[in-house]
Amino acid sequence: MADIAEFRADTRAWLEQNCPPGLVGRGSNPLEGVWGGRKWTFSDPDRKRWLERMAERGWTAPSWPREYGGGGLSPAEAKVLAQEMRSLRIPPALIGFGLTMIGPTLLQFGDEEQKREHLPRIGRGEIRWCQGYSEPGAGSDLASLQTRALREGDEFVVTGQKIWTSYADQCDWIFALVRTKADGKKQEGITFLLIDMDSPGVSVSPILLISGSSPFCETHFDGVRVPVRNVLGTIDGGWTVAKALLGHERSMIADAFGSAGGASSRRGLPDVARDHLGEDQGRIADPRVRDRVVQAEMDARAFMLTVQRTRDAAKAGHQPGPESSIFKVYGTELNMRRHELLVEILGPQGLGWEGEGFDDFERELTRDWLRSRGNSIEGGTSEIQRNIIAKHVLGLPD
Amino acid sequence: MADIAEFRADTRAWLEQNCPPGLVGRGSNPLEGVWGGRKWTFSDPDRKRWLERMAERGWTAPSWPREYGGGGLSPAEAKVLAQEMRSLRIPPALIGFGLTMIGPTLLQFGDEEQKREHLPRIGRGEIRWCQGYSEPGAGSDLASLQTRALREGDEFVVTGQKIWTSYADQCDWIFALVRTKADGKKQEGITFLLIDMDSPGVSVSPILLISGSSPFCETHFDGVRVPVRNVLGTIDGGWTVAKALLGHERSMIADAFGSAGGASSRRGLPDVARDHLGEDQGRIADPRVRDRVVQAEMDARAFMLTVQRTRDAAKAGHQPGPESSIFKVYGTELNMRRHELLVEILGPQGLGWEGEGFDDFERELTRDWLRSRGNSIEGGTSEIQRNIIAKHVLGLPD
Amino acid sequence: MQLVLSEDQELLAKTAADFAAEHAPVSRVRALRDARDPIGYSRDLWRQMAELGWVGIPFAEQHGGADMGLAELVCVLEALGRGLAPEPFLGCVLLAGRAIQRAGSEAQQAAWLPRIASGDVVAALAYQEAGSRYDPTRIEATAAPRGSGWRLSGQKIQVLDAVGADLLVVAARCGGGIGLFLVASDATGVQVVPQTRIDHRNAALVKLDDVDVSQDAALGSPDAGGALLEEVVDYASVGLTGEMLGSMARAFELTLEHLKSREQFDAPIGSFQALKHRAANVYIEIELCRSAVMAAARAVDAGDAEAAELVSLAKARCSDAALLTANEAVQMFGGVGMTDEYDIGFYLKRARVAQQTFGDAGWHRERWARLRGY
Amino acid sequence: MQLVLSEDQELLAKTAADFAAEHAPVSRVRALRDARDPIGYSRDLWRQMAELGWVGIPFAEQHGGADMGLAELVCVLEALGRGLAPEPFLGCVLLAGRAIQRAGSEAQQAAWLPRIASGDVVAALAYQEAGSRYDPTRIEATAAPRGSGWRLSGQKIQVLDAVGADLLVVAARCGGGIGLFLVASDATGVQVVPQTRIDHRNAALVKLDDVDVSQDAALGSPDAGGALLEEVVDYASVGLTGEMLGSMARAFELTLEHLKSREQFDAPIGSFQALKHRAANVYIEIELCRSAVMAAARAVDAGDAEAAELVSLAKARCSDAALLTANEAVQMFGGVGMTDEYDIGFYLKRARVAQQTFGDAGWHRERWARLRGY
Repeated sequence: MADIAEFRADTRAWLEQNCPPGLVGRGSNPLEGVWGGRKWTFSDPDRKRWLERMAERGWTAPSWPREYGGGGLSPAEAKVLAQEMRSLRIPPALIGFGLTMIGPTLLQFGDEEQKREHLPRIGRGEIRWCQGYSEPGAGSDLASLQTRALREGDEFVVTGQKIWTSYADQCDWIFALVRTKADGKKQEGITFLLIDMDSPGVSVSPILLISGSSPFCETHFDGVRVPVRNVLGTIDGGWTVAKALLGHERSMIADAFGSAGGASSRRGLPDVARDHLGEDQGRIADPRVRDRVVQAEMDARAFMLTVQRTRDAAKAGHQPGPESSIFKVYGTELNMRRHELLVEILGPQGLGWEGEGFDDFERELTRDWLRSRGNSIEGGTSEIQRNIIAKHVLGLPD
Repeated sequence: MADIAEFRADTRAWLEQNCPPGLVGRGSNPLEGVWGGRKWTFSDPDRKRWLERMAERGWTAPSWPREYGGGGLSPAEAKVLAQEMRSLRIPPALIGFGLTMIGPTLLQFGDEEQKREHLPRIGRGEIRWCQGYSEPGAGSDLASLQTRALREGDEFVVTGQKIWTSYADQCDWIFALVRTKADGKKQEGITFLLIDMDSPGVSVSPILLISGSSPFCETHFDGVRVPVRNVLGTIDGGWTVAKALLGHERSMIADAFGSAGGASSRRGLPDVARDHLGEDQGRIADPRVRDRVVQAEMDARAFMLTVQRTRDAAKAGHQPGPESSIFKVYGTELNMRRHELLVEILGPQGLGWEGEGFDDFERELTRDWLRSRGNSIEGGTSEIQRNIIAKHVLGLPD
Repeated sequence: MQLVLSEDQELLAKTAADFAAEHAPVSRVRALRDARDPIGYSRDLWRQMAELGWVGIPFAEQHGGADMGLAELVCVLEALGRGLAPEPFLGCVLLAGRAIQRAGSEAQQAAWLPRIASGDVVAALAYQEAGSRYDPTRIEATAAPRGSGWRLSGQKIQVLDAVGADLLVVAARCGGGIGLFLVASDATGVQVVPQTRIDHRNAALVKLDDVDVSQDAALGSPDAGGALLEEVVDYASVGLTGEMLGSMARAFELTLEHLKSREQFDAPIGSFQALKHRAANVYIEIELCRSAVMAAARAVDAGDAEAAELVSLAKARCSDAALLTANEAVQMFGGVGMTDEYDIGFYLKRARVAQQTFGDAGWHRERWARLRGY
Repeated sequence: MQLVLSEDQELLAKTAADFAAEHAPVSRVRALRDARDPIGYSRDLWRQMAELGWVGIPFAEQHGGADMGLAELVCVLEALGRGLAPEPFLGCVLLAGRAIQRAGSEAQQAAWLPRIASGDVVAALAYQEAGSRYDPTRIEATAAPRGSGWRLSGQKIQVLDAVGADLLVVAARCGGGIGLFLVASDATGVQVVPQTRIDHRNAALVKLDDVDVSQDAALGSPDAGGALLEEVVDYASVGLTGEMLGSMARAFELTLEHLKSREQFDAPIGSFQALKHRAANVYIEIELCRSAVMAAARAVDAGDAEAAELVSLAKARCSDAALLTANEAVQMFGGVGMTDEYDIGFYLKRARVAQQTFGDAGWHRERWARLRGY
């Protein structure tokens, strides 16, 4: 414990000395986050400096081993670092799927060469990763994927189409599931491949969503040659790797919905309701809306307590199980309910798309609401999550 | 139209002359209804007289043919009779499963002898019928029933157990589904049998419900001998008859939930809420409860309009289809929601079982609430109704 | 009140459905949006609808109308709602036209209604303001007496079908009450600024900067427009619920088609019981909406005492059901339901706008309770 | 605040679970009911629980207690809730005992707490009245000064665990405030009339007809009991949510067993996706309840500023979730779930009573909003 106190003091001192003053107090706003990669342009030189300093110390990936560019921190130390950054409201130096999804999966399944090749570049923000899982015919039924990889000597030749590849147009590498064996059970014969998107034959086109944004792309592979050493795990054994990574994805999503996202969460529900509906003796004037605000707030509190309980249990040595599916399903559906309610609170002002008659907050909120409708679909639909809970937690029969 | 006006005048005059004055204005209260049968005792000589007069005229079953003891009225005339009885608030002379379930099914499937034997006795209230469908192992999956009937000459020998036989302890005859063929598809090999409950080997025991009432029984058949001429429809072809009868049952349930039932429906939700929660400027004082009252009231209005729309369409010659499943599922679930709300409105007074500290209305309401939980189970569960809608109305695949 | 279509109404509904299927599929709404069409609807199609007699349905025969009612309008609007047709029935016929019909002098009616019914003039009713929320009588724009006429000032928001309209009916505070005034859209001091909402339907800010109108611009008594506004908005609300009914029915059809054709886990996803039961719930809600809309239309046409309650019943139910249908549709379509490429998102956006037009579900539940006295 | 059981708490929970499984299955509740047992619980079992140290958990060691808190009480109550054990924790320990602990003089505490902790004395807190609904401070019973003491009059309803209790703590209006008074249940003018509620737990009307008590009967200042009552009811509410958590968890287990074993259409009904998804929802709700109950217990124990909010969070959630769990259980059991013969109905009845004890979900949502200032 003495060590931890010392670590806390050192960390705080280092942060105060090294974080560019312009960033202190900015807090964690995902819309301003640094995702890195070859195509990245920094909006602010402070952000660049901050990334360099943190990466140098290994603190962009604080709990990864030092030999792979991480900070080598113990869980307790990593928690202290997060606490101190939160207390100073310092933004993370780097965010993205490299840190939260493929990185942990590489640590678990990668061979020495793969870890040395990829992890340090992720930690330094040099390579931005995207996920090539879903296909037009393989959504909830991911294992029915059809993108095929034919072995030719030391290479696979990959042909097919991935969909919902997040920000693929801004990424450098993609981790993709491909079919390497056509017969047998469909979960067998899938291989987990790391693919450089600069390879000839890779093409990307953004998908326009109903909210007007394009966070996802279609990614086509037309005879793309990928070295066999880019297989993570074993050939035909990619399903195991894929599922492990989905676990990391779910916990990342739970984190996200436990805290942030969009205009709506930057202003509290009660405040928005009071502003738009007025007060009556200190209460939100419309009792119907007030009750729904209360329910949403109480649901959020209970949800956050549940996230905390799971973390406290993990710290106490209890292994987290498939019950983490509840974070995905409840967190996203709560977020959607909050957005439905916010748009209703705005009333006629909750209908703006662009131009006159609506202010920035109103327009952004309306689009956030539209965007939120996808929360219960992406990263495994709510239906799939409930199937998982029923089967793996409750033991209900197929 | 002139004929109808005349019929209306005649009917009104007859009703005014023949209905015992003590019954005029009493209205239709199912708890006071006359169910008839050998074991029936009249609470009131007026009720007996009223049944005799109506039965004599055939108006206990107004639209059945006269030769079977009915009134031989056209649909338009039957509607006029109902309207005039409603307008004078005269109670029905007779109610029960004979009139609403087995009677119409006998008219549809019975041979001449069966119709002449059973229908007049139903119309006169001499025989009370119950339904022997469900078994402990065959609830939603009715066709898996196991009560078996072995042919011996001109008789079937019936052995097995039925459950949820409504008021079987007070009934004279039972219409039952029995298995006459063990192999093949389970819907085949079922026979629809009419069984006199005075036959040796029939025994009945009431089932105590959580509400403290016992409207249902278990009925055991131990080598009961039933003449083969008591088969309704064909031997092994009872499933068709059974399904037709279920249609009559569903529409009866829809009627019931469109109108009556229990203490709660005899006093309006808004009145109960005002009494228990007080008023604030003419409004139910608790805005949360008020909103739920409004929703329940609006749901009820929309539901009744939908029942009316279906009837109006039927009158206009449109055939009602499987969409009548929505009456069963929505009507019962609405009734359950109303009871949940009523008990909550009563607050601590909504918890009484018996004895001091609760008045009659409160205790009855609490038990009505407990009883209402079965509404979405009996007569085909809500799950089965939704399956039916999905398959037969929406055409969704199995 | 008979909740069944008459033979004439069945014929009208059938004609409208055929017309809509041929001329007004949802793809047209996408095309108008992508072309950034300034008025967001087709003048040609509007004229064709006028020729078919639909635009004049509620007006008297001497004003070029068919002297029919909401029951018939709903037949047409439901058909058009299936393809989200953006033609200006709500703003021009059900709001502005209805206001002129109800409160206008014979001269005013004769001057405007025939030209509205023929499709030559498009009118709009400017009543809603930034502070109105859903109360049509919460109005701050003013009509100050000036000479024998009035001077109008104020700002109106989300005025339906105002972009490209010829005539504006403007609600303004006048003396102790609210007056309605006929204002040419090109009058001095009038500014119509298009607003882009998520459904891309025609709507505008209407800015009135010392707009002078003459004595005969007043529609009815210049301070008795409050009750009229409520009545007219009720009338339009029923029309809107008819449109919503068509939209949700169509969105549900598209969903059912998807459930039957999309396969995952080697089975059509419509075979999964959880989705089946949710689809059954959506079906039930739509059926209840249909009953409420039919009843509201007939009650308003008949001047029934329960009319206002039934309007609120229909609007509250349709608001909830349209969103439920659209939300479930997007969820059941899955990822592609979130893409602009698929049509289902258009239904979601329109459902949201419709829910927040003329009062949302909560507003109408509150009103129902008020009308019922609890 | 750590939302995890300490090793001691885990041990306590395990001991309580084993004890409850052996001595307090739900069949015992049925037997007590069918025997029309006058007090509705087992004095023997209560003494055993006292010997195990559970009855005295919250009291100081010098008063025969364990000097522990709600976190520990919840461990025990959750275990007992699984079999709906009716022993008088709520009335005797969490309400009356807690009131004496918080407001009693050293002499009063020394006189009563050790005997409560040992199981020799059962006490009950008589505060609720016909007009109280859920507000513990809406009290009309009076305590009028009389000599050096008071004369109590009024009527209390649904006083938990009052039948057969030795000591009553009575709340009555006194001067400008509310006072709490210790009254022997056999004092002149006291009448305890058993009430039979749907869960058949011990509850009674307590009628006070000019009951004279002496000066030292006042618990704390005779007009400062309002805040104390709220605090004590909050304390008991957390205990109740612990019990509810155990009850709903057990009802859900019984439901899952049924879903796995009952076959229809040649498959266990738990294989039907619609039921699976609903079971998943129940599971989620119970998990959220567990977090809220643990947080509330720890916040009250720590005197945290957020404690009252968390109590309302836990009680609102558990009220809703317990009913949801029980309603879904009855539905999934089907017809047999409606029979008295099956145990699941006991859980439904207890869920209803628990939901309407110490404030229902709506009451606690209102309170949450008030505490949060909106």
